[in-house]
Amino acid sequence: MSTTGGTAAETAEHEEHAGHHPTPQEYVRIALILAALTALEVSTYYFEFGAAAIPLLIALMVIKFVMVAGFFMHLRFDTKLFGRFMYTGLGFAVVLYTATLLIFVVDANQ
Amino acid sequence: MTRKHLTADGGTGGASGRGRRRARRFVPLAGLAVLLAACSGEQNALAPAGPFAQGPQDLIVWVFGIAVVVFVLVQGLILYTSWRYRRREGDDSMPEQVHGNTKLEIVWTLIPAMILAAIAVPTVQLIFEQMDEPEGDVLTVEVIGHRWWFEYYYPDYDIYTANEMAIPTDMPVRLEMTATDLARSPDLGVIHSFWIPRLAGKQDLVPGHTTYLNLQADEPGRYLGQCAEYCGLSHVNMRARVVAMEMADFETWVAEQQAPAAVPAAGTLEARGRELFGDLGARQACASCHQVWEGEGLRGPAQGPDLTHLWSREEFAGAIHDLTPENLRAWLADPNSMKPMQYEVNGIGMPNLNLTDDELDALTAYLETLD
Amino acid sequence: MASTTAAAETPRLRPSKPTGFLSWVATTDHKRIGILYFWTVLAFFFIGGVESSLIRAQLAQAELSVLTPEIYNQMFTMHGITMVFLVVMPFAAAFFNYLLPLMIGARDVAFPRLNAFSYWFYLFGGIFLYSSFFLGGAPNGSWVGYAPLSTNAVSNMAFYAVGIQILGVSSLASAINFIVTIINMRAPGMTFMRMPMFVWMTLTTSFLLLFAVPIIAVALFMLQFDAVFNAQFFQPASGGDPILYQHLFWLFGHPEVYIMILPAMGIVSEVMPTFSRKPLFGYAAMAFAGAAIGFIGFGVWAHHMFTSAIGPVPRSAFAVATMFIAVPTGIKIFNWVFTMWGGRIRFTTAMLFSVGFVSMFTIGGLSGVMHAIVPHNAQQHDTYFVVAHFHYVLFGGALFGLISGVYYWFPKVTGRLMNEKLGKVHFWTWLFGFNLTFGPMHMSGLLGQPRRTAVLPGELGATVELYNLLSSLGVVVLAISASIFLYNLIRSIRSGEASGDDPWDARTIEWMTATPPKHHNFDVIPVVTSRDEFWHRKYAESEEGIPVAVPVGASVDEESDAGHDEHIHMPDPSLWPAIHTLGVLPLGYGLVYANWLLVGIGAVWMVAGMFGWIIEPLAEGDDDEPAVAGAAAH
Amino acid sequence: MTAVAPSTSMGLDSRKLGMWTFLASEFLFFGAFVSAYLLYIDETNGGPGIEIFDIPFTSVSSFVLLMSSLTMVLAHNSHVRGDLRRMRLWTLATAGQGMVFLGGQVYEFTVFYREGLDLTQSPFASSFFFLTGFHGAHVAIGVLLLLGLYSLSLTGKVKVGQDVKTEMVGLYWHFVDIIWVIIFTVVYLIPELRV
Ligand code: HEA
Ligand code: HEA
Ligand code: HEC
Ligand code: CUA
Ligand SMILES: [Cu+2]
Repeated sequence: MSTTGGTAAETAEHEEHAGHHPTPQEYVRIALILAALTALEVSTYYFEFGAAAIPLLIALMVIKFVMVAGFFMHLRFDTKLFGRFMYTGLGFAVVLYTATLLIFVVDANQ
Repeated sequence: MTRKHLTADGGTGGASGRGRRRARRFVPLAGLAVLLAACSGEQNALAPAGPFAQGPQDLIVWVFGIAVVVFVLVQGLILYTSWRYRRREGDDSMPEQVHGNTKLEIVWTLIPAMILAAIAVPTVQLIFEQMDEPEGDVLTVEVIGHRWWFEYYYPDYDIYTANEMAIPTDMPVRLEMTATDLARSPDLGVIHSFWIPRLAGKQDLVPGHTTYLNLQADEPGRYLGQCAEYCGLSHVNMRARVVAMEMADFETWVAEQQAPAAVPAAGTLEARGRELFGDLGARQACASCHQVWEGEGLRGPAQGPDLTHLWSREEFAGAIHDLTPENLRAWLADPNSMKPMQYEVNGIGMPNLNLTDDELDALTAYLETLD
Repeated sequence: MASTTAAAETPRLRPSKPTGFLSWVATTDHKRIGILYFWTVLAFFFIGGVESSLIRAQLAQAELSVLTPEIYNQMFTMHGITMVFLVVMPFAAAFFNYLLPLMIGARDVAFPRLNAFSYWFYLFGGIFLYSSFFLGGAPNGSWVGYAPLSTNAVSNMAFYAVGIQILGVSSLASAINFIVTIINMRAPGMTFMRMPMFVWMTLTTSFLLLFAVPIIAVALFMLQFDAVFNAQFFQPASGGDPILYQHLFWLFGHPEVYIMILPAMGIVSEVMPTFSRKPLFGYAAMAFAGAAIGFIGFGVWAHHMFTSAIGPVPRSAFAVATMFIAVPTGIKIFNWVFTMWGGRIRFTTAMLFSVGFVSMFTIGGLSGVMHAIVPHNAQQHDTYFVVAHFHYVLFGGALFGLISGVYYWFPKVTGRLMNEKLGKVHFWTWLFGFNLTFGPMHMSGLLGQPRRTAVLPGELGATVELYNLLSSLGVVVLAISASIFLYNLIRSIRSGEASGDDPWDARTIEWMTATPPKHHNFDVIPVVTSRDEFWHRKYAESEEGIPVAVPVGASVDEESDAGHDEHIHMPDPSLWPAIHTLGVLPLGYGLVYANWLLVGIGAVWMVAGMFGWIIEPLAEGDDDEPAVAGAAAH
Repeated sequence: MTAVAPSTSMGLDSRKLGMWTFLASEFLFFGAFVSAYLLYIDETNGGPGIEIFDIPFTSVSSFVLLMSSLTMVLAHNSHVRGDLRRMRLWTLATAGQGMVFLGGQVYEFTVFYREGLDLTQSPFASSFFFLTGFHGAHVAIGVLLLLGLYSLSLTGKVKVGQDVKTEMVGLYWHFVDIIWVIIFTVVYLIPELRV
């Protein structure tokens, strides 16, 4: 509750982390990469990618996701616990809902 | 359709034979079940009367045995420990501070796991056995759940009936089930469940899906059942009957049901009833919801129960009332008093058509001719 | 220790009187919030009990007409909703609130105002649900609210959809609060493996809530939009699939049943060691088993749908998964028994209820395993056999555990003991009445009695009728027993024997501090050096591992205890959580009646309340909340 | 873990931990909407289906939302560096982009509505509007938070050194953005391949 004790520890931590945080220039660079990836994504709408399209789109989605989470949300620099929380939630969602949808598919001809 | 002869290990008949033999091996455990079965009504899950009810019964008796053993062990352990280690008057000594025992942990992880594995295997086998389409001669019946009555359609014979399903004995029946067909009813279609405990477990009827259930009766008889999925106001009044009969009787039944309804001679009370059935003036006609097929045109489904051979049935209105002239008259006079429905709010069920005494007499007389 | 109650010294603009109505409305003290939860739960338990009494009256004999079908259907629906969402879950929340900070050596939860918010959401959610009785009838679509039945206007289930949604927000907020509190606010030295088992179970429960509540939220939104705004999620006519609702509901619903049982398991894990005078047997296994139950509990939901439109493959998979939940549960059962083994068991009322829990829960668990035998589940499903199962686990399990906790921690809260003689009468009548009520349901279920039937059909036969009569008689015993409990409770609050700080010779640190605890819990936050910290401060171990009492104060160097703060800084009371939360009522009615004006008023109200909340400093005297981490913000 | 009397046992900021906990649960929230959408993608009940999407238009608004994450992180960066003026600027820029995105969504919904796709048309329509609508609601809340942050920093309620506040809003904002990353691919682009 009391914060008196925390001040020192916290500021120390802040400083320790500060070095790892990207600079604004780096943020812009990351954003440019994101923009390029988005352009690539949208291009699947205009050009024929054939069978590669879906895996490509999913890969791009994952990369964008990880980049935003890692850099903009500081997951790469913050405590691992935060990342673990987020990926647990994500993992639960993916597994449970995939299973649910599979049940519908398996039973489609039942 | 030809009558199928059952051999000890042929087809589904085999399943039943095997089932009975297996049951005998567990006489002591099954004893309890039989005892209970003997002194109860007909809607009884402990008194299987066909292979599709027998299989699950045999399995559960076995599992129940295990449960009893675990129960006795655990409760015994609790009681013994409580007694043995109770603090005695004046005893202020301290027990040894034991924190755990890894060996014990492993034991009581592995033993239950092994027991469960042993239960899991036959369970999974039986799941598939129960759900697979039976081989050989099979009677197909389509079951449609309405709020709050079951409709049956025999696609092989083009027969519609309600509440009571006739089947031949010793032949597997495959039910193809769904809930209300929206094209012909204001009922938006809710989930029901078809359950005749002595013949098979229940299976839900889901609007938009077709579900399947196998059942078979070994002996002729009237098997009681009921909708088992809560479906609103009159869920409890949504009963089901299966009437199993020898193949010959069944064939007669089919022939009778396929025949068109009798048309009463002109000028009689019954004929007046027939007219009213088709035309009630400003009020909604019976025929707008019910079908009495007189041999012309299509024999199609209607919003309410098919009445072509109403009088061949023993019960009506979701099989909650005996089909007697008095009951029927009361029904026509005020359906809601015989069975709570929601015609006014929802359009579900049968409306009160404010029939006069004369009209009631005529209609009842007419309906009685529909055998 | 200079000042223990900073509150008394600082002049404040907001309700600062330590007593009176407003002090309760504005409280952010986790202990007071816990007490608010407790009394609200008792009120709802009474209502839910009356509803079940009416159910049993109607079913006492075949073909009775004590209730019309309309009323009956409302009764069992509201009974289920009340007992699950307004009794068992918040009952657990009452314990979490009161005990969690005390047990981990914190001064409060991480977000005290959010904590108050959770309570108010709970209360208003309950009131909202019950207001439906005066607004055209209560929901009557059962507590599972299957679509499309529940999208039908006559089912009144819009109230259910919105009401449970409100309760869900409350649960989600508490879950976040407790997770953060446990992870972040433990006393120095309180490692995860030194936490009391109750704290472990709180953590597991909170994670279950965290991941389960959003799922039901979606299901309820869909249900409500189908019902009120004509959306087509579950309408078969346009291609919607009712099975989707079942999946979403049970994806939440099954974790939910473990949400209800795990807190009780935590309580039992505290009570048993204390009264056996032994540490919890297999601590690590217990913690692990709890987590495993929670985890596997997410993978068994379709066992409620064995007779639904799902095929043999999922039926098999879920059958196997379901059965194996018995393994971690068994681990718990055996560890409890071996906690008692070799002990010096004192059979206080609290201990009796805990032993009763282990015994009765096992029965319910075994019938649960029988449900998982899919081919026979088709016979058991939606019969009274299932009703028997879940009352054994919920009443014989959850409720026994929670009541055990009431007897155990009552002295901590009030400084008085509950009357043991009355307590024992309560226990034995409770045990007897409970078995009389629900035991026969096993039989009537197997004999074919379906659940949710507004009358007991006569055609089921005389045997079933007899069992039903016994069940109904059981409720009479339960009602008498509950009255004894209530009498004991009130009498003991008024004039119970003084308990002292540590009446049970307990093991965990909540018993180290004053009884009842002061606003700030601990004058000095204890430094924890072992599991069962308090016990180790009281007893040293002889060479044979037998504890020997140590003279007071000798074992622990008091100096080592941390937190010699000059001023203990407690959050001040705040009216904002209650004000903010009030906006949920117009919002809720607006959604039920498709009235956008009300929705707008509610939304604006809540946003405004939120800003008031943010702007108001956590504690007067801070011109703002502290700039650095660790503060109780929010 | 025997702490030297820190205020929190993990040395973490409770507020951030709370936010992450909340975000973890949000995945299950949106996951359910996505599943419903995937289940119902062909249940158009005779009404419009996925062919109604205007990919170029949605791409632009997706891009705007993605870039708002950049301005958001720049706002936080400015705050860390103690530059409240820049922080305010970037915050407003972020809120502005959020509003552009919302405006795009409103426009999109109106167009769809005119073409016969409304909530009550089909399971497809319901699940599409729910998924994107609830995402939109999240964006709207985010905009409110951003504007709140902006005005509180003007009144001195958000100070230099209190960058956790900006970070909290940022976490929420980025989360809403990554959810859209998923939605854009799963709802728009992949199904569109079939048309
Ligand atoms: C506190 C709540 C709670 C708990 C803890 C449980 C625990 C379990 N439940 Fe129960 N259940 C409910 C509440 C709960 N349930 C409710 C409310 C419903 C009905 C919902 C509705 O439809 O309204 C329900 C319904 C329900 C069904 C669906 C029935 C149907 O409608 O057809 C099933 C099916 O598998 C099931 C199974 C189980 C199992 C296997 C467990 C297991 O976790 C039990 C494990 C415990 C033990 C087995 C005992 C101890 C173990 C040992 C001593 C080890 C040795 C044991 C063996 C080797 C077997 N439950
Ligand atoms: C924790 C949960 C819980 C608890 C404790 C109970 C407690 C009881 N339940 Fe429960 N019940 C459910 C959860 C619970 N139930 C659920 C989830 C359902 C399913 C609903 C559905 O199908 O949708 C259900 C359904 C259900 C049914 C099936 C209804 C049906 O299918 O048609 C029945 C029938 O007998 C029943 C009976 C009882 C009884 C007699 C009690 C008794 O034990 C209650 C005893 C309590 C009292 C009698 C309290 C009264 C107190 C006093 C008198 C003291 C005096 C107090 C003051 C003066 C303030 N319940
Ligand atoms: C709006 C539709 C509607 C009209 C008009 C209507 N009925 Fe019905 N009727 C029903 C429905 C629906 C049921 C099934 C009710 C139930 O069992 O839940 C039913 C049931 C019956 C039954 C019982 C059938 C059985 O096997 O259970 C009889 C007999 C019957 N109606 C006769 C009549 C007669 C005679 C009239 C005209 C005077 C009439 N009905 C008018 C809808 C209608
Ligand atoms: Cu049909 Cu219950
Ligand atoms: Cu379950």
